[in-house]
Amino acid sequence: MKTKLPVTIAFLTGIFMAFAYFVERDNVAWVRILYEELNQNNIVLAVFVLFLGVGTLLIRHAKKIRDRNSDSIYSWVVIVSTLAVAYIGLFQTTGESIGANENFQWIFNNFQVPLSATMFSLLAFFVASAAYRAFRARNTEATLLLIAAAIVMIGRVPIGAVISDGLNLTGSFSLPAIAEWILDIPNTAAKRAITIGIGLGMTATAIKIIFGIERTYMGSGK
Amino acid sequence: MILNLIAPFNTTEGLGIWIAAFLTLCIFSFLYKDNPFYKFAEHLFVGVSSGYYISIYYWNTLKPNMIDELTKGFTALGKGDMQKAFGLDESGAVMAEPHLRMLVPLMLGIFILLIFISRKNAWLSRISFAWYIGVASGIAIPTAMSTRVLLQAQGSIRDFCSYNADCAVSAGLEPQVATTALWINAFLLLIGTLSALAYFFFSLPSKGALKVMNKVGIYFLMISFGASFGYTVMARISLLIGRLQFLFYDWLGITIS
Amino acid sequence: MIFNFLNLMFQIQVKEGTGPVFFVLVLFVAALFFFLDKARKGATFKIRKIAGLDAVNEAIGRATEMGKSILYTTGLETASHIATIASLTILSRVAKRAARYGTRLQVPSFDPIVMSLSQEIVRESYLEEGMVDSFKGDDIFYLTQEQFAYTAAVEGVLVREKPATVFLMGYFYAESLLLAETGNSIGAIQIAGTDAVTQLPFFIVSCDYTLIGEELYAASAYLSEDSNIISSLKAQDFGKALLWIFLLLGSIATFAGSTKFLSLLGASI
Amino acid sequence: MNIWDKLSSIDRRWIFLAMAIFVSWPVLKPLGLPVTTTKEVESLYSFIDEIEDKKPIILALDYGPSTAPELTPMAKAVIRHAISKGIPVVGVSLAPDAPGVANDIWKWAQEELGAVPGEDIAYLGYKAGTTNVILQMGQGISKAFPKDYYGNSTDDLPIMEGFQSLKDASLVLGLEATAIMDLWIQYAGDQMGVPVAGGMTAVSAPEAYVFYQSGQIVGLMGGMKGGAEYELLVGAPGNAVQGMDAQSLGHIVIIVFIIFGNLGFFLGKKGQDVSRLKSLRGDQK
Repeated sequence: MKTKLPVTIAFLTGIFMAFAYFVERDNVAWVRILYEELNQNNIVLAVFVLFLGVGTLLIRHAKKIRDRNSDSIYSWVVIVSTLAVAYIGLFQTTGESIGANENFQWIFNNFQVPLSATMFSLLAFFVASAAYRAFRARNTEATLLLIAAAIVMIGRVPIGAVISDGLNLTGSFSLPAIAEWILDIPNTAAKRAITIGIGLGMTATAIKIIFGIERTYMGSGK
Repeated sequence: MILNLIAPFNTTEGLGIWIAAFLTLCIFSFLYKDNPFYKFAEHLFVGVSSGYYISIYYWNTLKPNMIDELTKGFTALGKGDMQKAFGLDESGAVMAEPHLRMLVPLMLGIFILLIFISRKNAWLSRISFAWYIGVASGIAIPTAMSTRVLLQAQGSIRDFCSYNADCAVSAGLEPQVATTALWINAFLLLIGTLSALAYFFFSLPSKGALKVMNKVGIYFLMISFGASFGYTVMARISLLIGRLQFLFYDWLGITIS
Repeated sequence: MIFNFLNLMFQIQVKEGTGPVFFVLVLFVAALFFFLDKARKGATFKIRKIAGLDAVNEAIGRATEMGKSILYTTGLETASHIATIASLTILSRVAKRAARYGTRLQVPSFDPIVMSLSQEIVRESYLEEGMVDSFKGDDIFYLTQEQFAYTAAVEGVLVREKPATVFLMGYFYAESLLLAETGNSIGAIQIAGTDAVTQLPFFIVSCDYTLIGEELYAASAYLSEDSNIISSLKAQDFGKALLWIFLLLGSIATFAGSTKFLSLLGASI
Repeated sequence: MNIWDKLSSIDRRWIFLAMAIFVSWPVLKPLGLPVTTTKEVESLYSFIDEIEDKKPIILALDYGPSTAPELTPMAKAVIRHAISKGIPVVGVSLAPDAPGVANDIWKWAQEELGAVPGEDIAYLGYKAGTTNVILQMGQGISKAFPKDYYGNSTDDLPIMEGFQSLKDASLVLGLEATAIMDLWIQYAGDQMGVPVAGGMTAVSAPEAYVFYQSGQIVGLMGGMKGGAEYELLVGAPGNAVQGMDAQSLGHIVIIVFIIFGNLGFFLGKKGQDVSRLKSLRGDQK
């Protein structure tokens, strides 16, 4: 029962949604209604998954505080900031939507934006050190990757045109043009093969989930 | 370049900018080495984003789609109008607003949260995951096959059609004059796609012709990864520029002449 | 012909233009079940050796020799993502070896469902190695669902715990380089595997070995010797071979002027 | 350790310092290097320019603060172009951390362009469940977004008159940092036949060329440069154009360090980089 029922549910919902793709839904009422209803439910289920996540997070940090773990001061930071922002977001929002909640917008602009944007911009420094450290032309493959990266990096920025004139590479041999060619031809060819491969992979996995062959998502591991 | 520290502490806007600048410098301090300021910002980030998502998910999805619908359903039930309670109109046809039909996702949602409460019947959450992933897989099958496989294959064949006058006309493409450059490109595109596709072929050992194609395939793959790397370097630097524009213009109030 | 049958049978109006997708899907499902049936009847299929997999075993051995831990992340996607499923399969193999050698295995998770899945999978691996009492549930933990908060937290673990071996298997976004670079700065052996095309260059540049796109799926099939995973790999290979031939012939025929292949693929001719 | 070995093992913090100096310098004192436009951005510009029937453009702001420097200039430039042509813009978001960023852009549009909320522009906020939301928008926009981000009901907004479903939009422009772009192409483009265009971070742009080349998207802006090009086409250079000088210098710094690294590798003691794992030594890595 514990595995039979979920597998049947995955089968029924999966087959119907795949079948609904082939149907002109506007003309067939029962398909359209059921299709919209299942869509609607998935949107709401995503919210419960989030609540599960935040719940486990808070429990884990509460455990750290209880065990007097050395970094428990930081666990306080997590718990207090989660509850504070959730309180402002959930309880200080009057009326129908969070858009009008000035405090929430202030928290977003002055905490969420700097923290996540700065984390991201660290990458500019890491890219530089990764490029320096790892970009060694050890073999033909690495050399190709290196040359293509350098041309695209130079070709796609204004200074590329300035350098090309300097080396009087003009017309379709200027750096911007070569960069464009690399993006249009070899990049497209390789990415098309990868996209096709992944498309087949995604389809196979989805089919196996629906027919109950692939059950990892249910935690049976087999 | 005029330097004036614009942000006084008393205005909420000014205080906000000082906090944002402080947090920005806390994260940048990781470049020197891991330190308490970075650890503080790291954990603050985990907390603030959790609180942020709970609020956004609640107001934008949970409340309008479930809570409002259920309250409308129960009020209708209170008035004894069974049909309206379950989102059916007078003739019994199913209406768009689900009302009490939202009890189904509510039940599935509670099953998910059971994982907290009791280890024993946590298995019920499998039903919700099965439903959620069943719907997602059902939608994915036909569209993944059509958009990622068929339309891509169509894209690579269509180039050859546009070089051939009558094929282009019947396929509704504007015929292109086949210059040698176009020929080389079309040929390279085909060779690149076929050899890269062969690289992901696992059933045969890579010997003989397949070995050659694997080699050519990995060359095309590496050039395309190089292009992506180059493009990504551009992206990272523009984000750093975004932060520096904030620090110099908004915080330090520098205006460039 | 089959469509008017469908129309008749169910009075369903088939959406025009979906013919080719329907035909290809039926073929693909048939291939999948054909290989599955043969695999279940004990037929063994050849999968070409994947260079990175010996590196996986050697990397685990290195962590054991140095008496340090292993950090395994299943990426930033949910359990319905193919890369996450493949990663969980590889996790179960890594967990078995970690259990056998008594090496600590830490799994910071991005998604709560994947976290509970990972806990079950690792517990089962410890069970199979008869080491279930040394299984520590707390080593498999959920962090946050925010991309950069997760990255910052994992970097904190890397810098503080200093694992000898790091596995980055699954779907990744821009944080891939942050993780790989931090792993590098602590001198860890890093093996990555992802079908996130945009992140492959970073893993290739900063990790010891990278499973490119579908090699991740093939690795999970190769490692798990699980008939249903191997059969789906064969079905995908079958699809690829068919498409390969179709692309070659199609290009030549279209070059010669026929529009047959384009219309077969559903282009409105 | 000779000069070449030193060259190939510089402490990464020197590299960080060099990056900080060379990227901050043009932000403080711009160099004014020329920006050239590319065909994929021009085709998007001409597509919007030739929209006759003035049906609204769906602007999908599916990105958060961490990619705002690349994508916000694109959003502002396209809104400026649409408002100048009298084409209304309806904003939606499928990424949870988008509403805050979108809210600032909408405030900017009202202050800078005098756009009237509810008539010229509207923002419907964020909803979880990417694919399901797009499909629901196909059935009815107010079905997916019963209320706009500021609490008024979607159907009452004047901008929504005669604009029931996603299928009626004259264009769906997805400003994306993740794979949500594929979903707009799969469902809005292929399934509903609405013209789709993309504004991508420079990271995801190369992958989207596949869809531009096969004609599934009508235009593509890639990274801050894409935003700078559209700012120039609209005749309103802003943050993106300003950032391009710093972009150029940043790239130069990286290329110089790649050259250092390779000089050190080839001229210093060889084989220093052979993989630490025996099993990989034979393999071409």
